[in-house]
Amino acid sequence: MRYIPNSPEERQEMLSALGHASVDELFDSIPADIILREPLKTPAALSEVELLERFEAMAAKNTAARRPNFIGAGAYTHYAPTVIDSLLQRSEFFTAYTPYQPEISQGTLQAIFEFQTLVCQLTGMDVANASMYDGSTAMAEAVLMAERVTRRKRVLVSGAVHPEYLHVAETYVAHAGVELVRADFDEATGRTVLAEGALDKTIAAVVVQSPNFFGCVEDLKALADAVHAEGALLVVVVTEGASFGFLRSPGACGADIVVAEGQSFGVPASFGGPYVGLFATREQYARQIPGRLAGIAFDKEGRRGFVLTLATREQHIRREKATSNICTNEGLIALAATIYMTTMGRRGLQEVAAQCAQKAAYARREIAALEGFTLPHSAPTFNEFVVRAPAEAEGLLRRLASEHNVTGGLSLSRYFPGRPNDFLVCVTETNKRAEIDALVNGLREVHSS
Amino acid sequence: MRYIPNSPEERQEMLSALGHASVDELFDSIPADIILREPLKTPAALSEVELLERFEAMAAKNTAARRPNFIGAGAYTHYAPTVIDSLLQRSEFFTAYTPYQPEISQGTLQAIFEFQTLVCQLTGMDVANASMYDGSTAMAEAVLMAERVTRRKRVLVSGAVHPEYLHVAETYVAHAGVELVRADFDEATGRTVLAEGALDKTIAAVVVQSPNFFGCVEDLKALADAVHAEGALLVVVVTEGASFGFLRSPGACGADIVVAEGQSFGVPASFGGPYVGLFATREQYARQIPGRLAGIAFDKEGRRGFVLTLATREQHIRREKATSNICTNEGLIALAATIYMTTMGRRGLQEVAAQCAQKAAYARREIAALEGFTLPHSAPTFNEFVVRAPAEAEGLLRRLASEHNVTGGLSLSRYFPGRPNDFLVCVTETNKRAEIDALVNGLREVHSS
Amino acid sequence: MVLKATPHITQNEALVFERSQTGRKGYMLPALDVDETALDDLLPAELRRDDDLEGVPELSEVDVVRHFTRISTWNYNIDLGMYPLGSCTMKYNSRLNEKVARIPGFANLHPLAPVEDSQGALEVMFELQEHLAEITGLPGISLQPAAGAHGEMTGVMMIRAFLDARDGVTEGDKPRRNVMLIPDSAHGTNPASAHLSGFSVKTIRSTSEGLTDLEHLRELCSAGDVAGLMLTNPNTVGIFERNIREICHIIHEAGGLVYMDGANMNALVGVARPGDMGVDVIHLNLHKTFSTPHGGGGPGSGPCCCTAELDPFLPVPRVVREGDRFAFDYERPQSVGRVKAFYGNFGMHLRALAYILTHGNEGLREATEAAVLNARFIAHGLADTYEKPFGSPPMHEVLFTDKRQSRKGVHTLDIAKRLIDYGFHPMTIYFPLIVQGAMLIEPTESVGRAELQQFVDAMKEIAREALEAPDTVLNAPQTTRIGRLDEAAAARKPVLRWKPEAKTTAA
Amino acid sequence: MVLKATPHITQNEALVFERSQTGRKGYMLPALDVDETALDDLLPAELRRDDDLEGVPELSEVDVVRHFTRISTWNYNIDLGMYPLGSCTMKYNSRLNEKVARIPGFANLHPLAPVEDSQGALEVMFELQEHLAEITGLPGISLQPAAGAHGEMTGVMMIRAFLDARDGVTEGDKPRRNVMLIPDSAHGTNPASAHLSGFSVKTIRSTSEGLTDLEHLRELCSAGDVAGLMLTNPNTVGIFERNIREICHIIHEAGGLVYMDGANMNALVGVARPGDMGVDVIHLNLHKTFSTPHGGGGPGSGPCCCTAELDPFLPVPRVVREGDRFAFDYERPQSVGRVKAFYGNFGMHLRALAYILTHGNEGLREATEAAVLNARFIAHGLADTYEKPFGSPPMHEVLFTDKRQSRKGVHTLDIAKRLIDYGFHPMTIYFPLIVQGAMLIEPTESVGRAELQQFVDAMKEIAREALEAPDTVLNAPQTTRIGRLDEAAAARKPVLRWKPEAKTTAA
Ligand SMILES: Cc1ncc(COP(=O)(O)O)c(C=O)c1O
Ligand SMILES: Cc1ncc(COP(=O)(O)O)c(C=O)c1O
Repeated sequence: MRYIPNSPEERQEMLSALGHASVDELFDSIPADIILREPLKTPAALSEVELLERFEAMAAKNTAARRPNFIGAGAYTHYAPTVIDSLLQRSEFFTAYTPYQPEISQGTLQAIFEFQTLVCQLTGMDVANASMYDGSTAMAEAVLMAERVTRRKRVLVSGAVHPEYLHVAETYVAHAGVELVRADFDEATGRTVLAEGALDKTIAAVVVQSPNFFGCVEDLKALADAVHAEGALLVVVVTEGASFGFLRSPGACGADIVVAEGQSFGVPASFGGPYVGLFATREQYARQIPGRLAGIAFDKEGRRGFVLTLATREQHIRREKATSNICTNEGLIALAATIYMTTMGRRGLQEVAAQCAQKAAYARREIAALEGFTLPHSAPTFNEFVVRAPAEAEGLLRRLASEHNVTGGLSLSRYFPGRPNDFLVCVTETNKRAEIDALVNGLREVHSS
Repeated sequence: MRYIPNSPEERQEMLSALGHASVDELFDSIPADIILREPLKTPAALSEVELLERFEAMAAKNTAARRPNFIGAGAYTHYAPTVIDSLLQRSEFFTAYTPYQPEISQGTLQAIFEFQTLVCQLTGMDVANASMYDGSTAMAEAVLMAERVTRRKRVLVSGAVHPEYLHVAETYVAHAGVELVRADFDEATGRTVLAEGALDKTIAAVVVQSPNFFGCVEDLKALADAVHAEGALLVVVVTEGASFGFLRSPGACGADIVVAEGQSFGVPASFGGPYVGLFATREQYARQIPGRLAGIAFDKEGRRGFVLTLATREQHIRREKATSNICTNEGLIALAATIYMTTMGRRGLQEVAAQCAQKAAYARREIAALEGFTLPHSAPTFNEFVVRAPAEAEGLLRRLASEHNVTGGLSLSRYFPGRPNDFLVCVTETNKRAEIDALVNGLREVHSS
Repeated sequence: MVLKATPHITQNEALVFERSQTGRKGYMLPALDVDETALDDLLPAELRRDDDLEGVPELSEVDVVRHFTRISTWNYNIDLGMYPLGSCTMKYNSRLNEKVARIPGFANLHPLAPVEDSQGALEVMFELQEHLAEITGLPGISLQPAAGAHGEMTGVMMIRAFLDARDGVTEGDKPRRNVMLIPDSAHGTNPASAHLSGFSVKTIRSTSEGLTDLEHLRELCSAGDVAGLMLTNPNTVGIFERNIREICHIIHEAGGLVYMDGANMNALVGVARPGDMGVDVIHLNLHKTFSTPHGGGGPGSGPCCCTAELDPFLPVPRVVREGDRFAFDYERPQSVGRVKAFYGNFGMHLRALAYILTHGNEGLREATEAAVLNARFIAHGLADTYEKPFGSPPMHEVLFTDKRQSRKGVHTLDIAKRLIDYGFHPMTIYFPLIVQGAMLIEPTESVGRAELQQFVDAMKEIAREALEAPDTVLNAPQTTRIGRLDEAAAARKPVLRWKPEAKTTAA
Repeated sequence: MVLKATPHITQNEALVFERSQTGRKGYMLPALDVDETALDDLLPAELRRDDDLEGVPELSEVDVVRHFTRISTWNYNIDLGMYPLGSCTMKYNSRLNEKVARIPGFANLHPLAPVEDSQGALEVMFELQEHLAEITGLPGISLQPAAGAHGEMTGVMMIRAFLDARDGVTEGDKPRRNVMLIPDSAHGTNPASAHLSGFSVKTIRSTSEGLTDLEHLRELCSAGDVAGLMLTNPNTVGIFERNIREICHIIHEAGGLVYMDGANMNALVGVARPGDMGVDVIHLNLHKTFSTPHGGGGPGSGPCCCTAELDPFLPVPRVVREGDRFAFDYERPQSVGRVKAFYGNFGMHLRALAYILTHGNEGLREATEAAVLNARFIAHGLADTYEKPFGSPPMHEVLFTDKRQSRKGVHTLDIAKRLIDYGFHPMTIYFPLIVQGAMLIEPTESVGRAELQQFVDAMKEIAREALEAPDTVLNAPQTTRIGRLDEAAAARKPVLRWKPEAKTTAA
């Protein structure tokens, strides 16, 4: 096997030097009755050529990957500058372990520190961690943290958070003694509403997504005021990181914990992962944060460096009392996001966001002008919006794909059986006007034929 | 412009600090009448997205790049292990300059030294240089070197060397006072023959290619004996590096200078370049070698390192008396070849060569069995051979491409108008049996329809 | 002794924020190609960002490339050599797998694209599931968990769900069987995951041989509240739990299930299968055993593999084959639910499948053999020099302690730091917690004989220094651009982000 | 002064041959899928290799990756920072261009594939030609030369061919005009190329201002045998030849042609065009001005650009447009012939075109301005510290000498080596030859203000050390894994390849 340095002959020599007659003796401590006597029934080895051909053949079946795409809903198509992947592929980054030995891991550590800072800047918060698995698990962790901070057991979750995020949170809290209560959703505006009496002193936190799953921008400030009035925390979820360049930051609106999916920052869609969860909060809750944190430290000569710090929150020290069970996180993806944010920079992040908003506004207008199509929600949106079709969205989108070679959006019936005609359209800076026009024309034609 | 660190504002500040009112003052030493007053008429800047789209669109027009290919003739399709390009893309290698400062260039220098050694091992020679532009210019340089070594002015060149190589040599010697004389070619065997009297004491060298342009393996040993008898040098040219794994090395056959194209060693076809010229000779001629040489050196503490050496042969010291005008060579491609030879290694180089020979033998057999097709030359071949078709090869191959999606070979009429029905077929380890069968069937069908 | 490493000039580099200069740009977008909408029509001002992203860096592309290239050179990494972190399986990360993961048909595929237009991706997942099932001997697989700990959480939640389904949820909310047994040698994620899943953790002692104490296990089981056991095998001291069948039997008899932490599967692939040992559910670390890169901390991938009995409880959606097409199955009423949006770290699934197919069945076993052999080589080489707390021959990793050296005031941390001067990444230190001054060494199969010998020589040399020149060891590393950092001070007054006014030099 | 660099532990590594172990394998091929032919039927034994490739290394893939990764870390490179080699234009090598060159439709294209199936490649070459013509103001282009020197040879051969066509080849074989004038400051490739093309070289003196001596030029021209002049502009001391029109006029009047060495075009792109100056033929270094990577010594690409008059003499084949398709034109009877198989370093053409399109016309000029400005910044910063042999303000590079420092025994070489300790790659040293102890500094546009300042500070610090602590400078570098190497000894008894018995340590 070409990845194993020692040749069979060398291994035989080593075995002999250790006094073994055969390689089987290495496994003497495994009881004979559980030793495999036959080779695994996995396939025989493939050469590079054969392997690449096999994967290329499978990839070719993913026809959706070759079409203009208007689905967002938690994974967004943004342009990723070439430098990102080229830097990620430095073995210094991608083949390093968690930076447990700071003297020979400063590259990773400094990058984490930069990531944490950028996350703080974008979210408008004080501290951020080194990453969570993704946005959905970050939200679940935020719910658990809210319980730790407030010692209250009920969490009000907006019905307009990503349904898969909600589903994950339900799994996470199932045995944590936390009850998730659904907050109301106003169909007319497309925004979360806190029904009279929904908020009280038993509520640990209110969780809202903004822009929410239906693309509507929530009035975070108003929510924050209401939530804080009851001593609860406002947890804000962001699935589309590009929105940070255009929307008032959650921190500025009063959020206590901000979690986000960082995939928008130069990370390929890659059929759902690996992505990266962003987790930020206020200074006073720093010691309740889940996951790793990098901080500044100095050596004896006063040289600045970085270390993993506040480890007493973590499982390897605190075991069952840890703030989370997370260990391996999404380091390399956090690095990709860091390089993205750095390359786009202060101006680029705003320009991407502005282009997303502009193009989405254009698409919105054009679609709304189509006969039979309406926009059911009135709240302002960023780059994603719900369209109500005159027929079942599922079928419409299927025809759009096959007849017009466009993935036109996500049928809401996937998550909301009660909304068969609605579909969610996402437009980013990568969608050319010609693509948008093709979508609009496609909708017109598919509907009218 | 995003590749320029200093922003326009910063540059303005720098200008002011230097006492300049405007950037135009930087160019005050250029007479006003030759200063461009208008922007260049090259296009305006493209973003990454737009640029990639443009190049992808142009690449898509290269339909030949997507077909099974049976053309060799100086550029060969071999499998290149993935590690090669991944290592080449380390900025430490590809963005470094010529290693003029050895203390911070040992990576490049050691790799060159390894390249030189590998070239010696494969060619069977004593010393090799750090690379030439390609095989063709290496051959021209060998001709010039033979003149320097022997002080004789006539060089006998086989008519079976690559026609483009010959053309290059003609250009190089046009003003060097060297006369190129064509050696005979035996149509029946496909080998070079030294006609009675062709060799005498005025001949500096005999240049033969093996396998020659028609794929035939020359009898180098016999040639060497004849050449040496007259005190001339035998220059052996190799265009297909894979052959080193199977054929008796030129050095073992008595060659005095061996030049080769190294493209076979993991270098993409890339429409003809960049490739890498290999240049090796005997110890006693080391100081007549053109181009750079790396050698061992030690520091004060006795630590081994590598430096560019014997620089007094080169243009930057010797100016018009240098052994060559070459300065920039093909460093990175030599590195690619080094990584290829190292990864394939002693066993892999032989296995590749054996597979080439086997597959070519299969294809030869199958084609020879086709009605109307013959093999005009009788000498043994490695992985390339001439086929004589029952009709004009050019048209046959064109139909093969359009109707059977196979680039079936190279019509010899491109270089030899007198051979309209002959074409050159090359088979490598990358050609699957199914591709060979498709070629054979295609020839049958195209001919019979 | 050939010196493995030598100091060489390396670039310093400030934080990106410190490099930033107003007006620099590293990007260019195509011009906006639609009619512009007035800002206020896009979004009312009060919802718009109003800080102009102050503080976010402004850099040219060259700045970015130089910044990250420079800081990268401060990292040790697998491509530089042996990375013998015990429990971490730092094996070669193949470039081929990186290429596979970047094939546009995979990288550009949206997770919510229509299933019929994503068949290749589902095929990848399905095929990987099949192979992992064969490798573990456990037929039910979910690729959804994002890392080992996530897989643990998933697995123990499945145990919870299984028990609840079997026993019913008694006494109101509190289920009857609520105790998860975990050896004292276990990784911290085990108790943390058990806790997150609502279990209360009881610790099992290890024997002086470094194995699970069967007597203690029986005693704990007798209480009747045991939901299960989380066991690492080979365990975290690198020894195979040779009583594994017995252990599983005890737990099963007591009405519980056995969770195996599969972090150490690199000792077993192709040699023995957890399913054949009596294990009910396991997670694999694709980022260990199956070589997906650690990436400086992640991403990982922690598939859960289980018996047919537990299969209904796996997370949704499941990837299933329906004739000659693949589909997601959401209709699993007994499922623990979803543990992550979408389907797991698909990019890692691609790499792991490429690993399995490149090795082939024989290569998988060969890797296991080579990994164990390498660990034995080190165990043998250091046997006379360092204290080996347990006698059994190690599997893929070997545990030593600093017992002999600490008499001279040289501790595990010092030995680790000194290894840096010798050109090595240190081993895992102070884990597992059950032995004092633990040094857990896992060479993996990706190291050749010469470098193993260099490691042994370096460790012996350090032992000699500990005796003869302890200060050399105590002051290590001396060859790095930065010395030991004051972690205690860092934790006392944590500075977790850059701020314009941040104090960046020592007081 | 902020320290730019600090030593850090770096891996040592032997030669691949020393790492090799019998039986290791780093490759796998698909199994042979055709019926096997007996060896003797393939090729008679006497033509077959019989040494079993003895000595060629045997390594695993991991060995290969570690070997080359390790040795790579010993190299300075552009991505680490400023690389101020004068005359070399070490600017940022964009990753985007690397991606472009690897698009399979280009990388997999065989040079002899049918032209109708390679139209995209021809389009790339044609478009690049158009842009280079616009940039140089010279309409005839060949992309065939593989590097600068190759372009020089091509260009002067074209002059030869033009003169022969114009004047006839007189006196048997010896053409009449046989003298190529070359300034004493020229790069060594100029005389070497002229010689290769059959010219005899006469050297023109430079004035004390660092410019071509017009009087000497006129004098040399008066002999009537002048075929041409090879001139670098800005010249190799970094100064624009402000009499360029006059110079061209003199040569033209004398019946010769003007060849411009375009190595320094980074000072001119978008600002002034050689064609407008009176130049007849020029080569460009795409690996300088147009940022194709130097790759540790190459590949380069040295297109030749010429006037319409010289166009017929360019190498064949030419890339031409015929309606809406592109073709190769071989029918150029006056052509100098072919200088390379196929069409030049096409991979570099791709990158250069990407450079031109990414910059855009305005960006091209902006780069020139930034490059010159950066050189001025250094010139200004060091004006009081180092001797500047010529007064004129420099263009894109600035020349200093060690005159002041050498009084204390510190020479250019020492200053260069000491710069390494300060984290910089040294400037070009001892070139051009016309000034003693030359230090030619070319920052390029790819360096920011802060690093320029660091360079100035380091140079000043070295000047101070040269006075106060010359040994520090004389013994530099001290921070590298290897010290100054004994190049004289290496040349006396050259060891140019590894052999099994090779002596690998010092005597
Ligand atoms: C024994 C053991 N169990 C569990 C884990 C946790 O795995 P992960 O880091 O992937 O969450 C690790 C890895 O650190 C481990 O070594
Ligand atoms: C002024 C000058 N002329 C010519 C050359 C030769 O160019 P190349 O190295 O590409 O052959 C160089 C580069 O080294 C140079 O600096």
